[in-house]
Amino acid sequence: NTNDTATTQTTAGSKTSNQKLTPFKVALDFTPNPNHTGIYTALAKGWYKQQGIDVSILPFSQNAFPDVLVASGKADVGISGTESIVLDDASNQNVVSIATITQHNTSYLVTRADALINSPKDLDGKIYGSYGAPYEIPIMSKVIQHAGGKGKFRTITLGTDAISALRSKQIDFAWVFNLDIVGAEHQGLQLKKFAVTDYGVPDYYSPTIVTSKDEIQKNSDLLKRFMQATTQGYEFAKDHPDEAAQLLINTAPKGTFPDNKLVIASQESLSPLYTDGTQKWGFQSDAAWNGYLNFILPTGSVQDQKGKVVEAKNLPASALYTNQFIQ
Amino acid sequence: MKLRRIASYGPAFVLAFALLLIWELYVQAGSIDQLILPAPSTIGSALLDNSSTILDHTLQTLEETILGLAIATVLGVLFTILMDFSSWIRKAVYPLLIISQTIPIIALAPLLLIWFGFGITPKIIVVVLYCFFPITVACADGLLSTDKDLYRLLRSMDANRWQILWMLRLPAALPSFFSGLRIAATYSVTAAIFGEFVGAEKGLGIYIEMATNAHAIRLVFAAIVVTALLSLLLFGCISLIEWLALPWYHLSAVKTLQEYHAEKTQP
Amino acid sequence: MKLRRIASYGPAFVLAFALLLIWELYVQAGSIDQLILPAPSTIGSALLDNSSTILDHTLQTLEETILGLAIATVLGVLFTILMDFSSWIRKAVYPLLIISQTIPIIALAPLLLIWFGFGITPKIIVVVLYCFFPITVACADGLLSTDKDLYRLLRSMDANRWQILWMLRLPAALPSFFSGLRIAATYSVTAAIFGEFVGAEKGLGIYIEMATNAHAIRLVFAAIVVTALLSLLLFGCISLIEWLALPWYHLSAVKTLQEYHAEKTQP
Amino acid sequence: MQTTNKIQAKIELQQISKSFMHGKKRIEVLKPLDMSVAPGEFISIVGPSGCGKSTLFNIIAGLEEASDGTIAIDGEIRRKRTGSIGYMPQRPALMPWRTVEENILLGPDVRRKPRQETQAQARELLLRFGLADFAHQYPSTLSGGMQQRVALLRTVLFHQEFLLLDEPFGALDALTRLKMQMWLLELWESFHSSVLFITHDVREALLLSDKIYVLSMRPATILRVVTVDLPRPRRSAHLAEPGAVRLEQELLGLLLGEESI
Amino acid sequence: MQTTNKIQAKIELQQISKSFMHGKKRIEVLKPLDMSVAPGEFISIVGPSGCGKSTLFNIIAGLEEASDGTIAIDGEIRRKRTGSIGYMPQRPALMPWRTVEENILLGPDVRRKPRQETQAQARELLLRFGLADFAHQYPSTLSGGMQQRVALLRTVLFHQEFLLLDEPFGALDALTRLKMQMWLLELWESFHSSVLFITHDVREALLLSDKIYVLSMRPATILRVVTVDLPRPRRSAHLAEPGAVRLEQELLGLLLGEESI
Ligand SMILES: Nc1ncnc2c1ncn2[C@@H]1O[C@H](COP(=O)(O)OP(=O)(O)OP(=O)(O)O)[C@@H](O)[C@H]1O
Ligand SMILES: Nc1ncnc2c1ncn2[C@@H]1O[C@H](COP(=O)(O)OP(=O)(O)OP(=O)(O)O)[C@@H](O)[C@H]1O
Ligand SMILES: [Mg+2]
Ligand SMILES: [Mg+2]
Repeated sequence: NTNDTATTQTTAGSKTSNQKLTPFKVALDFTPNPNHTGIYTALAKGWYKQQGIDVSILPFSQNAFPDVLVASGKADVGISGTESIVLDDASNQNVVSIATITQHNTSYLVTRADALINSPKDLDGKIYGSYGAPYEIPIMSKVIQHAGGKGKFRTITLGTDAISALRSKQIDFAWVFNLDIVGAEHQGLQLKKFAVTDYGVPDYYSPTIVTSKDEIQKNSDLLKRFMQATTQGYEFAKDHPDEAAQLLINTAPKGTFPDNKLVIASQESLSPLYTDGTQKWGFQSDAAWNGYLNFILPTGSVQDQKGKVVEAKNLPASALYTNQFIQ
Repeated sequence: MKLRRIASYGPAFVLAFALLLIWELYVQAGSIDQLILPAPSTIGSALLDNSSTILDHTLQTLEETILGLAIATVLGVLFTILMDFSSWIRKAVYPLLIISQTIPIIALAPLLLIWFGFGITPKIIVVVLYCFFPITVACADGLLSTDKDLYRLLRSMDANRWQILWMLRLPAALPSFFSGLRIAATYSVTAAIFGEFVGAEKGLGIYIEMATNAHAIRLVFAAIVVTALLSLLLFGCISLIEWLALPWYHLSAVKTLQEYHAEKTQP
Repeated sequence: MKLRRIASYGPAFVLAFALLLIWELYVQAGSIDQLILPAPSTIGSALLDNSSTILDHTLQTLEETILGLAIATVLGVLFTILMDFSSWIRKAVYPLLIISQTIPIIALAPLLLIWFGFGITPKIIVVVLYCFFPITVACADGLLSTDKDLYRLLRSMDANRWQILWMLRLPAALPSFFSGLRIAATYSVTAAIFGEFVGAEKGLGIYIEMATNAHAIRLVFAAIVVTALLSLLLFGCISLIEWLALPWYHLSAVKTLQEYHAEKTQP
Repeated sequence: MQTTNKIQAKIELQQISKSFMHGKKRIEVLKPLDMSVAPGEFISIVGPSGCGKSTLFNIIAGLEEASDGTIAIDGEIRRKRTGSIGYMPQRPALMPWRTVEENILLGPDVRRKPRQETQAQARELLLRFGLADFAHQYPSTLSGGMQQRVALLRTVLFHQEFLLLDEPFGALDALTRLKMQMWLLELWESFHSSVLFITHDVREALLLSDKIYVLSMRPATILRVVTVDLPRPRRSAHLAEPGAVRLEQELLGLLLGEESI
Repeated sequence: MQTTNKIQAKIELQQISKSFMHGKKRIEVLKPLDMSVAPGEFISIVGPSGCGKSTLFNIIAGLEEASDGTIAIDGEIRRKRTGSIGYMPQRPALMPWRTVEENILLGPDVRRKPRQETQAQARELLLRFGLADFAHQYPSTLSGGMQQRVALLRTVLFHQEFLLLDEPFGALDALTRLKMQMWLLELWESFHSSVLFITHDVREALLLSDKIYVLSMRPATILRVVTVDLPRPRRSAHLAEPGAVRLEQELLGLLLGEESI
């Protein structure tokens, strides 16, 4: 009998608080990882609730881009990246970046540490393990050419991750995030890394938080509140990497992180990159966006729905992002 | 009696054990990176260490599997009967069924998510999609193999087409049906895992995905071991049901060559 | 005669056309984002615009498919015979075969990469892995359904087990075998595409992956259309071969209920 | 009309012919042929193996289309004849997934009669013909003759008014056969059935029938129609009467004389 | 040893018994039973349907284990008897995927004899028994009697020395049956075969055999062994001789008197 009343009370209690909360869905670009720590931190700390938002993080879908979920209104925001947003716009998918998670590009061209490669220029004629995205080859070529090579290499499209292909020595180089490198090295695979931004590739944003234009029109206030809590989360994670990592581990679905030490190590490597001290967390500059657009569009790898190459004049950076939700 | 039954699977255990041993030695000898192929012992201990988490995910997957397989069975039989109804329908529907088998999950996933969200429905749909087809093909072929004498007998009694279906053709197609069901059951667990890749909070597929992304290959393999066991279990269940459901069939059909040999050399 | 045959597929075309029309209208009405589900017309024109590229990828996939399916058939029959040889082998091998069907490509891919690199071999292995199983199950079940009278007759002639297999049980299992082969053929193209996900330079799988990452959904669907057509083609070939190979079977088996109906109402 | 026309035939075959295609070759099996069975008449058909007797039965039962000709039942030309005839095929055709009793009850099942109604009758027949022990066995464990008996019982439980029996006693020993024959006659009398009966045993034909049709070798024509004038109810002893012996000799002469194979 | 012992039996059954399990119930089919066939002897077996005749043949052919007892061939107790006996089962058991000719050549195929050797013989037999037109047909298009003839030809092309024939002429008309009987006798004489022959036709048994075993109802025991003293070569006319008629009456009496069903 006492039990009974207790349950009723809790349900009643949660109901009243729920009534005020607006549901809000977040689509991830990958299984939970330190790129998402700010969101998980805000969630764990109850900061979204404070803003009157009931955030639920959608399960990661291997087969559906967050862009698609956001554009079709199945998610309010998602995690994506510059490359993807540009492709979205080219194909008329209405997706807008509203914050960058890290201020600088953290992607690297990597080779095995034991490979006889000292500079990307040695990679001519070698095998590149690709994800199958159209912008990879221009970027990798740029890196090699910048280092003095010809930028001609063999491309194998992988369905699995590039790290295990490197591990099995079947490919010579790959393009990965810093997080992947931390993971690989944590498991004893030593890599040589070349930051793409050091080799003439513009420093563009990846990953970023995206939403749709419709959402901005309809729920601008909601987005603002969401971003406020999210900013709080990333700021906290920046300052307290270990604690934030622990919050990520606790809040993410059970079984996400088999190795807590790796999460903490990754978080420690990523936290300092959330901001660079010059800007608020999440702030995006025209320069970064134009840098990427000016780099990628001339390569012809961005095509519209009819299969026509998109030109710069048809794709202004201003349409791709907004800082209106950055406090 | 029961002990004997189990003992008769001795060879299976011996062979499995031998293979595991070779695998273990191959990995231990350093012939392959444990991060690509972990040793069975590593997998085993990973399985034990994470058993409660894995169990949790397993139950979710099992639910999807069983529901999906059940629906696939019903649907497969319905399709069969539908196609059997007229060769027009058959000719119109069969190609569509074949095409349905060629749609990759990559194209289907966004549609499923948009139409059905992240609940259990899209997973069940994937399982159904992957499993109804073997049942349909096998069952349809089974229906075509009806004995002509029996068919004429029923016709002479003016049985209508449904009676002929129900009294003659379906019973005659049962062995084929079980063949298809066995194939479907084997695929069902994998199909559920695939369905989870569409997007899910829980399940072996998600677990595999999380473990892969965390580069915890031993856990990937631990989950695969569970998948394999589930598949074996389902396959075994189907075979058992067949055995119980078709007493007449085992009377009139010959067993393996082994039995022939046994009969010949019986004391 | 031939024209008539083709005309008899009229309903299939009508139905397919109707479905395409509904689909087209659904998309054109804006009920769904073209970036999730493109209209058939969009897919069609994408297919035409990119036909030479797609053809190139298709030929690669087709080669993998056909080689894989051929090897799978041989292997499937060999497994069947092996398992039939003794119930010990059967009990030991069958579970392993089932387990083989549950290994996800995600775990297998790195291994295949290490062992076989990026050539055609790993793709063929994947096709074989996905296709031999339905053949084995159906064929094994077919072997078990041998007529007891015929079996005894051959035994009375002191036919050895190979003769019984060759003269009686395999011919009797052929209809089942074709059932399994039909299922396998349907899966084979998809399996090849899966195999390409292991890592490849060319092939429909790679094309689909690239198109997905380029957010060119219309091209993804164009590739799927090709996949579907290939699967239909293979399925049709198998059915044709069966028709030619089993003249006796079509004499002694009943066709569909439709035929029954036709017979009854014949002028 | 129905009331007065007493001599209207139960079944009347007119100019029935049949040929089969063997690959490209046409094989003529039945030459245009007339036959009629009066209500309550018992007619046997004898003829060489492979001449077309079973084919004729299939045509009458409505399982096979005649190449030409018409068939009238009760004076009415009927294209659909299935259901109104109890047909026992030459091969027992038992369903392997039904037990003996269930096989016998197939007819009532098809007719959607509740089983209870006929079950008692089925059990009694099984007992009478030595099959009671096997009622719940599957047919694959039965001997050839037992299967034949099951098939006959099944036929009779389906329809008694008009029976087509294709060598129903071929696999039975003398005693069992005699019992079955007597039972069949009993049945025939009590239901006033019309029976068409294929047999290779001339004495059996004589014992049972009112008329015997003798068919020629393939393509089958009617060689002779013999009326059997023995008194009813028949007993085996009747076959020893001079008239019967003469008939037997005549029939055998016809059959053996006809160059059939 | 082999040379002197002329009266050694071709086959000798000692205390052969057999029972089947029907679910949990044991059904006794053969009571311990002795039987012996001399070389070149033609023995018929008659008995009620379901008494165990086919079962006995299965045991002799080595297809079924006897529950008890031993079988000696040429004086030697042999556990493995398959291959040394030409066995024609009660049901034709033709392979649906082999044409008639290929079915007949099954035996030589199993023996791995080149087909040419026997093909001519097969063709000749097919012609002789009215099956030449059907040589390249699949068996499902044959009539019942034609299938039976094919099965018999197959048996004889496999092995002529020792034959087990289970109702080989049951589905044949008088003339075809007579022709086949005469041919069988011819064969029997020229190969000096030993034959065991199940039939339900007492006259047939009398026409063909040296001895007739009469079996009782199930569980089968040997009721009587009758020696047929008619002269060889036999003709149908012999059956009209008083001795034959008396024998026939005696056998029928045995069969009909025995409460079999
Ligand atoms: N495989 C089996 N399992 C169980 N019982 C069987 C099996 N085979 C035969 N029997 C039983 O054995 C008995 C004898 O059968 P069998 O076929 O030998 O009879 P038969 O003398 O040849 O009869 P018929 O003249 O009708 O052919 C029957 O009661 C039958 O039911
Ligand atoms: N479905 C069929 N296709 C082709 N030919 C057939 C078919 N059915 C029967 N026949 C042929 O028709 C002829 C007559 O066959 P049927 O079965 O009517 O003979 P039957 O008189 O019953 O002989 P039996 O006394 O041997 O049973 C045979 O030559 C047979 O080969
Ligand atoms: Mg016939
Ligand atoms: Mg028998």
